[in-house]
Order: sequence, then C-alpha cells, then structure tokens
Amino acid sequence: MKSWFIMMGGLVLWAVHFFLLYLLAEFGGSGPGIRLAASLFTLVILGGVAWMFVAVRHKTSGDPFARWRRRAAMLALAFGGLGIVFQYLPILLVDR
Amino acid sequence: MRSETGFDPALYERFPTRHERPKEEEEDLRRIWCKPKGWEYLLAVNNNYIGIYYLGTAFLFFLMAGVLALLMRAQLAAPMLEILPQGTYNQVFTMHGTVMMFLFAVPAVEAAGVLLLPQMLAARDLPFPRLSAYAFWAYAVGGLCFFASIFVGLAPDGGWFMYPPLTSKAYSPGINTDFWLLGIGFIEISAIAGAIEIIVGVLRTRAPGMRLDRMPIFAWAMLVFAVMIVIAFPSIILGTLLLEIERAFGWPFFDATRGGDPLLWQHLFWFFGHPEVYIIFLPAAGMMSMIVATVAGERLVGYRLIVLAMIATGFISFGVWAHHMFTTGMPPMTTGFFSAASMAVSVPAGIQVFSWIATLAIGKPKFNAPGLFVMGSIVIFVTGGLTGVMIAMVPFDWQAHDSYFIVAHLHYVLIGGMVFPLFAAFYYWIPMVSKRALSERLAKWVFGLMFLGMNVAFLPMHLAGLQGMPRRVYTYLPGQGFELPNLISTVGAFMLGLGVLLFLVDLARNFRLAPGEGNAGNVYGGGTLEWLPSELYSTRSIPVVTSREPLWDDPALAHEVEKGRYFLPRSATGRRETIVTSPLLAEPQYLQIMPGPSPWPFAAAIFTAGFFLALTVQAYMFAWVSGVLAVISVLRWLWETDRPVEIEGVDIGADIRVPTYVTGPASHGWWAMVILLVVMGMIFLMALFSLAFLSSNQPGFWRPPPPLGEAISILGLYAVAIGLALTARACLRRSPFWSVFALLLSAAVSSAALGMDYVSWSSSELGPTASGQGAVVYALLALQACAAAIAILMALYCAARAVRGLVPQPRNNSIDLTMLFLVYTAAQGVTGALVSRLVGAGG
Amino acid sequence: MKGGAAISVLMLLGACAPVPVETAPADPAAVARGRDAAARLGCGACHAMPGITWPKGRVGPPLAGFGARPLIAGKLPNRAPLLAAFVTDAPAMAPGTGMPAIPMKRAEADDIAAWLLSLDD
Amino acid sequence: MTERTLPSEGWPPAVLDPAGPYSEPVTLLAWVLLAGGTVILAIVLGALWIALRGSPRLKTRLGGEKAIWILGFAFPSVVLTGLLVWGLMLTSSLSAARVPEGAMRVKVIGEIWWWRVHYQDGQGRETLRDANELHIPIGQPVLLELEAADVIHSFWVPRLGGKMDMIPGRTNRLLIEADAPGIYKGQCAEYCGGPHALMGFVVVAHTPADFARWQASRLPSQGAGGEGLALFLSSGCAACHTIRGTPARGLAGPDLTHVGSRRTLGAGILPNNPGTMAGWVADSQAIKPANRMPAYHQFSGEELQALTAYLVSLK
Repeated sequence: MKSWFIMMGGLVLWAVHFFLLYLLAEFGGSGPGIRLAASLFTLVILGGVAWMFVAVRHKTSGDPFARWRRRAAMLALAFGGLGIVFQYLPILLVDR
Repeated sequence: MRSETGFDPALYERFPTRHERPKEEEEDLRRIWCKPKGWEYLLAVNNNYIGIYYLGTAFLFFLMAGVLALLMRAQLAAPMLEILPQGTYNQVFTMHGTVMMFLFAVPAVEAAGVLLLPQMLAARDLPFPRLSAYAFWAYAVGGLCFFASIFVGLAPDGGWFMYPPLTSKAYSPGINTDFWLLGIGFIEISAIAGAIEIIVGVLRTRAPGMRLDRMPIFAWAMLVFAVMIVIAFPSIILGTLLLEIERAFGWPFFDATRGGDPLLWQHLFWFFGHPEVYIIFLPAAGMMSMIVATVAGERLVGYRLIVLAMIATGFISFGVWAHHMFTTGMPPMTTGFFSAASMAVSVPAGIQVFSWIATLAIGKPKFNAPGLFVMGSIVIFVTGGLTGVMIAMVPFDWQAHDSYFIVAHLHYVLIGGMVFPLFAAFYYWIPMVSKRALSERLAKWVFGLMFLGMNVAFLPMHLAGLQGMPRRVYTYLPGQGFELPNLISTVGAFMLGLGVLLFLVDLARNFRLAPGEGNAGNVYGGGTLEWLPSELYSTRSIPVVTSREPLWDDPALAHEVEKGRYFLPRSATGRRETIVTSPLLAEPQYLQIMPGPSPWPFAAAIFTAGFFLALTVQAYMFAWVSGVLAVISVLRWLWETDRPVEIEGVDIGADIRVPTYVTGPASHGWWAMVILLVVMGMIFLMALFSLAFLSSNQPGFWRPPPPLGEAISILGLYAVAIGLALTARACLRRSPFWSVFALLLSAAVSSAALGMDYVSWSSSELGPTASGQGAVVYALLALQACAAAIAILMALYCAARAVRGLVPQPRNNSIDLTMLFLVYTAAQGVTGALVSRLVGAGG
Repeated sequence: MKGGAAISVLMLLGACAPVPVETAPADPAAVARGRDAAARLGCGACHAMPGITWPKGRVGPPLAGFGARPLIAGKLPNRAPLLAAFVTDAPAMAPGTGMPAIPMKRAEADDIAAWLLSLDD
Repeated sequence: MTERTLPSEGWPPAVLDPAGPYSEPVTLLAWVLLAGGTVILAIVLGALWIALRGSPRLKTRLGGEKAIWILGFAFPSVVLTGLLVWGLMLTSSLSAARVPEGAMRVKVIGEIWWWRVHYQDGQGRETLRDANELHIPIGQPVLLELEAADVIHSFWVPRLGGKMDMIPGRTNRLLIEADAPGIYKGQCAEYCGGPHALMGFVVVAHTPADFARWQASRLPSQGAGGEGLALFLSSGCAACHTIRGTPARGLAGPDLTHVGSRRTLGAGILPNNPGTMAGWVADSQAIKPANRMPAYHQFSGEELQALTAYLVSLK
C-alpha cells in the first residue's frame, strides 16, 4: 500500500480536494463562509503536496524500483498540483 | 526495496537452466490444456477461446450498431425523409448509442485484455478462468436477446442516457425501457466480473521479475481500466436498479412531484458515464503505446510519463461527470469545478500523444497496417480532444451542448481514441491467434476509406451544430442550411461503412483461427512476451523478466522458453496451474491450481440472462426459477474449487519450491473478494449520496428520521456479528464445525439487526412510496437485505462444505472469504443505520 | 396504365368540352416559383405534393398528376385562370369545400396554378 | 413593424452570428477556440510529420522526454490556465445568478411538444398567457424562468444566448437580450421523446414602441364568434384550449386567444395561414406525428371552413 501511496500521492490529494470542494458547494452553497473554508482547505492540501515533494525528493535509495517509484511520484505531484490549482480557480473567479 | 516477500532475487540467476527437460512434460501440458471437441467449445474456459469468443461477439455488435448508424444517416440525408418513422428512429438512435457503448466498446477492450494479458504477462491463464467464461456467456446471450428487441419494435427509445422522467412509467409505459434497464443489468455484471479478473490477473500473475516498472504498458492500461470499472460501474448499477424499482413499484426516486429529483439520475448516470469514456479510451491507448513502439522499432519514449498519465486520467476522470450537466442550472461556481477538472484531464492525454510522436521520431516508422491506423488515430483523436477542450469551457458549452457539435466531438474522440486503435490492434495481434496475417495491401484501402469516411462524416457535423441543429432529432425542417452538411455526413458514413466491409472481406479471406495449432508469428517484430511461441497452455516455461521488451533484449529467450529452461516447465501437480507473484516486484509466491472446463459457468450465465430477460417480459415465475438456478449453478461451479491439496510445496523450476495453497491476504481469492466488496461499498456509497442529494434538493418533502437512539441496539447487534465472523476464522484451527457455526450465527445476527432497522423505519410511518426520502431509505434497507441474504447463502455453503469434509484446517479460503463478506455486511449495516438517521435530522 | 389514363382523360374532355385543350407550355420559371410558393405557404399541411417531402397532409387530395386531372374539386374545368382563382379563394369557387381562402398575391396564385398544371404524371 | 427573418439559410451559422449581449461574448470565445484549436492541430500534425518524414536533426529534438514535457505538459498547462480563467469569468458574467436591473420577466414552461409562455410584471405577477412564441423588446434584458410540465426540455435560441434545461420540479433561469428587431428561431435541445425534432418556437423582438403596441393588442378575444366559436366549444376543442373572452378554458394545450397572429403553427414548424390552420385542425397527426392533439375527422367542409375562419380571426 505504501508504494502505491507514494506513486499516486499527488493524485490522491487532488481527489480529496476535488470531492471536498464539490461536496461543500453541493450541500453548502457558495457563500463567503464556504469560500473561506474551501480556501483554507486548498492551502492545507497544497501544503500536503509540498510536503510530499520534499519528503519524496530526499529519499535516497539505489534500488531501481524505488528510484522509478520516486520519479513516478514526482509526476503524480505535477499532475495533481496542476489539477488542485485549477480546482481552486472557480472559488476565486466565479461570484455565485 | 530489495525484496517484497522475502524471496531472494539471486535465485533468478539459476535461469535459464542447463538440463534438457523430459519430453513427457510437454505432452502432459498439452493433455492438461487440451483442445475442446464438439460441444465442449461451449464449456471452454481457457482465455485463448474465451478471449476470441468475447472479441468476436463485441465486433459483431460493432457491426450491428454500425448498420443502425447507416440507417440513421440515410434518414438524415435530406430534410423530412421518411425512411425510418419517428418511433423507429428513436429506437434506432437509442440502440446505436447503447450497443456501441455497452455491448461493443467496454466488452471489446475487456475481451482484448482477456485474450492478450495472460500471454503478455506469461501466465498460463487469468486467475479465474470460469469467471471469464461466465462473464462472456452472460454478455453474449443477454446482449443478443437485448439487441433482438429492435426487430420486434420493443427496443428502448429514451436515448442511451435514459433520462427520467421521459423514461418513467408515465411517459414510457411500454416494456421498451425495461429492456434497457434490465438488459444493461447483465452487462454490468459481466463488466465487473471481468474487472476483478483483470485486476487480480495483472497484479498477481505476472511472470517472475516483471516489476511494475517493467510491465507492458497495455497491462498498466488494463489495470487502470479495471480499477475505474470497479469505481464507476456501481453508480450505474445503482441508477438502473433505482429506476427499475421506480417503474415497477412506484418508489419516487426521480419523480419531482413526490420528492424525488430527475437530476439525481443525471448525477448517477454521468458519474459512471464520463469515466466510461476513459474506460474505453485507456485500454485502446495502451494498445497504441504497444503498437507505436513496434511500428517505430524503438522503445517507447516516456514510459513512466505514460503510466502516470494513465493513472492521472483514471483519477481526474472522476471529477468531470457534471460537464454533461452545464445546462441543468447548476450554480456557476459548481460548473467551474467541473470545467477545471475537464481542462486538467486533457493534460495527461496530451502527454500520451506527444510520447507516441516522440517514439515515432526516434525510430524509423513503418507505414504498415498497424502503423497507418496508429497515425490516423493520433490525428482524429487530437481533433476530438481539441473540441473537447472547447466544450469544457462552460459558456461555449451552453451553445454547443446537445447540438450536432457534440455528436461530432464524441465521434472524433471515440473513433480516434478507440476504434482506430482497435483496428490497429486487429492488424497487429491477429497473427498471434490466426495462421495467416491480414492483407497489407487491402489494409491500405481499409484505412483510406475509414479515415476519409470518418472525416467526411463527422467534420460537417461541427458546422451543423453551430448552425443550431440539435442532437437526437429524427429529421429536420428544410430551409435552415442543414441540408448540405447532413448530405455530406451521410456520404462519409457510407464510405466509413465501406471501409469496414472491406475489412470483413479481408477477415474472411485471411483469418484462420487456430489456438494451439501454430500461428503466423511475430510478423511485426514486437518485443513483449505475447510473441513468445505459445500453445493452449501459453508458453512452455515462464521466463524471468529483466526488461520491458525481453524479446528485443534477449534474442535467445524464445528458444530457451520453448526448451523449458525457465519457471514451471511442467505441470507440477498434474492440473492446470499458474504462478502467483507479488504485486509490486512479481516475486513468485505460490502455485495456483486453476479450475478447468465446466458446464456450470455456462449454465449460470444462461440462467442469469434468463432471469433478467424474464423479468423484462414480466414472466416473474420463470424469472425466479432462472435466478435460483443461476445461484445453484454458481455454487456448483465453486464446489469443485478450494479443495485441500496434498502436495504442500512443489518445485516450480530450478529447485525453487513454493506452496500450492495459500490463505489470507496473500491469496488471490482474498484479493478478488476485497475488490467485490469495494464494488458493493461503492453501490452503497452512491445510495447514501442519493439520500443526501434528495435531502438538500427536495427539503420540502423531508420528514424527521427516527431518533438516533433507536440505532444504538442495531449498532450493538452488528458489532456482535463482526465479532462472531472474526471468531469464525480464529477457531477454525480447533474445529470446522464451531467455525461454521460462528459464521451462521454472525449472518443471523446481522439479519436480526437489519430486521430491527426495518421495524424502526416502518413504525415511523414513512413508506417507500411516500417520498423520495422514503424511497431511498427503503432502497438502503433493500441493499442491506441483499447483502444479508448473500451472507446467509455463503454461510450455508460453508456449512455444507464442512459437512462433506471439504474445509481443511487450520485455514481455509472459503471460510476466510465468508468471514470477509460478513464483516463487510455488518459494517454496511452500521453505516446505513447511522447515515439514514442523520441526513436531514436537523431540518 | 399511363396511356390508358391519358386516353380516358381525352375522352372525358372530348365529351364535355368541344374546344381543344389549351396546351401552351408553361413557363418553367413560373413552375419553379409556384412550387416554392406552395412550399412556403405550407400547402403540404393538407396535400401530399410531389417534390415536397414534408408535410404530407391527408386532409385534401394528393396533388401528384394534378395537371392531368380534368376537374378542380370535381366541379370546375382544370384551367390556369380558374385554378389560380381556386387556390386563392376555394370556398367562393366550390362552396362546401373544406379548403379555406388563403391570402396570397395574385402572382403567387398564377405561379402555383402553373406549377400544378405542370404535374402531369 | 420591421422584421428581419434570419438566418434563413444557416449561414453564417447561428452560434457565430450573435444578436445580443448574452450571445456575443460566447461567439468571440467560439472564434478564439476554433482558431486556437486549428493552430494546435496544425502544431500536432507538424510534429507528426517531422516524426515521420523530418530531418534527423529535428527528429532527435522531438524524440525525447524533454519534448514531451514542453509540448505535452508545459504548453497545454499555460494555454489551459488562460482559457480557464477567461471561461470562468465569462461564466460568472453571463450567468443568470445575478439579474440586471429592469429585466423583463417571462416564465416559459416546456410541454410535450410545445411551449407555454407566461409574461410577468416586475413583481413576478402573471400578466399574459401565450404559447410557442415569445415577444420581447430590444435592448432590454429578459429573464426567463424555465420550467417543465412533464419531461425535461431545453430552451435554446442560438442567436440570443446559450441553452438552459427545463427540468420538472425546478425553476431554471436564463438571460437573453436582442439588439435588433427580428425573428429568432428557437428549438428544444433536450431529447424529449416522439417528435422532439419538431419542437421549435420563435422569439419576436420589437422596438420598444412596437412592443408597447403589441402589448396593448393582447386583449381578450374580440373574435367574430358565430358558427366557428360554436363549433370550437361543441367539438371538444375547449377541453384543451383557452380563448380568453369565451367559455373555452382548457389548459392542456396552447392558449389560442391570439393564435391568428402567430408566425407559426405546430410549435415553430409551419407557416400560419388559413390553409395550414385547416390542415392542422383536421389532421395534425399527419404533420407532427404523435403530438398530443388528435386528428378531427368529423368536420364537414363547411364546418372546417368556419372553424378555421374563426381561429384565423383571433389576431
């Protein structure tokens, strides 16, 4: 399980972020309180991305599979990070 | 991570072995994996047969749905034609979409997985061959009967998306809609069965040494595909179930006049429906990645990028479902989330396209048949992808949605993303199963006609859409400028049809199916394991994998494998078997003994199809008899499995010994059960979402649920049930009878808890037909009742095995799996009891 | 069949009208304008008309072969001026018909008549 | 009244020929997307061409992970971010979540297979009922409250704005506005069974003065009455149709108080004149199969005449 989480961590974070934002909007609306909560949550998630980036980057291991897994994790963080930023834009730019 | 299981990688050094293997070993393998004769073809479970049957049937549906498309194009060639009357046209377009999506696209890629994966992973077969056979027959028999409904005018006519209230009893009183809802039923079952098979197959039956980073890209694609099915299909399973219950019993899930909501259906449908597009696309993209490398004669550039792109697609595609609903009046901010995710999901697609181009750039691409289709696919798919970005923009989608622009877009994506890759795959892999390759000369014509026809047919539809032509129209009025684009589209469609016809001619002339009798061989020079010489038992021995393209890196490999110098050069137990390896590094763990041909999967499939079809035509007695017979058939097929094996550990080559029977989390059965429980959990989760959705969208109809306090005793009982189930596993060491007794007791306690839950709700005077809330609450109880009934059945099955002395100690898979199911059942019960009392409790 | 129909038409005409039938060829431009006008006015709401795919109404008689018919509404000789008057104001010409007076320009009525008379098979 | 009946030939395509402030920005977006999409397609085709036939130097450049990163990740990320920002801001400004001052309000209800139109005053009180035709003044935003009586429909006038679904149990809102007087074609865009293809309507945009005149003309029926009205009442028409000012009060079908003045019959599909009216009344099933109005075979020629004349007189 650990290997899978390292490999897909960025995307798991994206999924958590996306579904929480969606559920907040679906069941909470788009008032200022919801926006604030979504913004704080986005910060936390982005913090998670940064933490994973640092944690995974500094792993040193000569084992080829572990190396491959680490580079895969970087990619997942790139896709996930971009997605998370995209996901936050509607909160900033759409007023209802 | 040097070793995952404690296996010493140094042992791989023993291969290839030096000694000549005895001749009898090969004869034994031939005898054990023998060819069926006569009617035994119906009972075959080997992937070499089931894969071909499966793919052939899927292609048949492609042809039939294609004919429907040509009928539609004929009708739309000019305004106000009367080739198809209104009602017939509505059935034809519904069937075209439904058949292409459910009976062609998903089964076709699943079939490709069944056919190719064991060969590619150098396994003898997929881990649950009888399940494959069952999945195929249920699909084939059910699908053909479903398709036949169009010949008698009973085909569904509500569109493949079946939006209520148009599909409710009030506006679709006939059984046409039931044909769709129940017809999709066995396709769902067969897709899920196939997905379980593929996940366990890819993760657990790879050749030793085939670490995740050495796995053929197609196997990665199929893994993501199968996981996506497990997550996405439960939503449509629940949706069809609810709509059928609404139609049959009047529970108002989607009826806005009684506290339901038509939009709930759209959420449930598209939560499946959009990932579905990627479910179809990813395996095809996996094939593309395999074929591109061979066509270029070079290793795939950006293997890791593609793997992660596919995983990212798998994730993000679950965040785009509501982009089919931008015009439903969703709040603008919510549409923004789905717009953003729709943009994000196009990035991984771009990565894959440029990886293919990069691979072609470093190699010397050949313009052979697979090559042409690969290049054509890139052009068409990119065009479709770009229009996809356009309609991901909410304001543009307000105009384009439900117009012919979308028809153009989706056909570009699906034909470029799935049909062309599939044709490339036909040309590329047919030499693996046929004695003769297809004709390269004819292929140029097939490709030319299909590529040109496709563009001529669908490019003008963009224009028709921008002119204001809506989708799903059986005709259009003259004088709006639609005439010319539609006429051109019709001409193009028939060109495309001609190309496919030419392909059929080629098939008829050159396709000579012969599993196990030699084949045309590695015509295009592929580097992966499916091109090893193989027979019905797959390869003579199972190689140690040290790279992604073993055949390119070790030219002697094929010869050594053929000589039996690798793993498992014989049948160690005298039965069908394959090596089960660890999920990450593929270290050999144990030898799985596989079931052989049997009439029971076939019978189970026939009765399953019979059950659904009889329900549709309202022959309820026949339906129940069929249903019971289906369950009996399944139990009978399982009865022969999970037998105690005398040989504790066997030599699988070079004195490496592994056990032949493993229980607990390492066993393939445990994995399959966990995946099945994920499916059930997703169904239940979607039902809980439905409850929350209705409570927030139809608050006026909400009644306060029974107090949470009433749930306490229910929770207590479920906790007891969990405890009993866990005890059952622990006390098997002492006595099978005590163990089985604990299982039965656990099932009984769970049922009692469910009974209490039911009484608590029914005394609150909220009936299932009263409101949307009542309907969903009772649907939750019904789902729980299903789980409880299966749990009881499983416990009784274990009891029967114990009585016949078929439960070996100290551990037994049948007991383990029943325990897992019982724990899940109780956990689901707890969740349902709590959530149904919490949702809307404050209001 | 066609020959037989033509002969019987000739016989009928011979029986009731000693004057030779007008056979002046219609102006093709007028015929085309007439077809367009008929389509624009929606004559198809009641009549199935050759060359017009929709609507194909069933209230009035189909108009295929109208030019070869001896009588309009079973009453009036089928000649251009009468026909033009009839399509404009049917009730005035044939009381009891269900076909209402339809507002149109004089030129349109002439064109429609020319078109109808050109439908001879 | 100056009327412009466009587009008659579909050229320029309706979506690219905007006629109001709620469609114009989308047209600009559409052009940018179409042009940008074409450029990117050209880039991909160029890259594919280089990969297949290019010089070795170019092929080497294209054949590495760096090229994939630039062309497949960096470039799309930048473009998509820009598009997303634009799209979101446009969504925000065009959406009916915020209603401009002085918007006219109309409730439109989708029925199988026609449109009920209820005009409202500023307070949302109903002022007038009509069907299958929407009259609006130019230069004034119109807030449409969209509902459905039976199944899901979708309101779409491509030249005036995007589409919006009409869903049972919900009231969706859509803003449209016309810059110039004219007739704008509309169409149901959500598949609603049967003759969904023939569920059209028209929006008629007037100058403010003309609109005021039109409003003033919407009085209860002053029609001729007589035999036509008697037939209307005795033949069952009144069970489904209302004609204000007469005893006809049916609600199942379109309000016919001003049917004679409509541009079309059968929900946007036929021209409206005595001939088509007679054909529709006697046998609408031949024209729009499966619509909810039965064919009336019982009328004699004279009766059909009288009924048609009466209906046509309802201006």
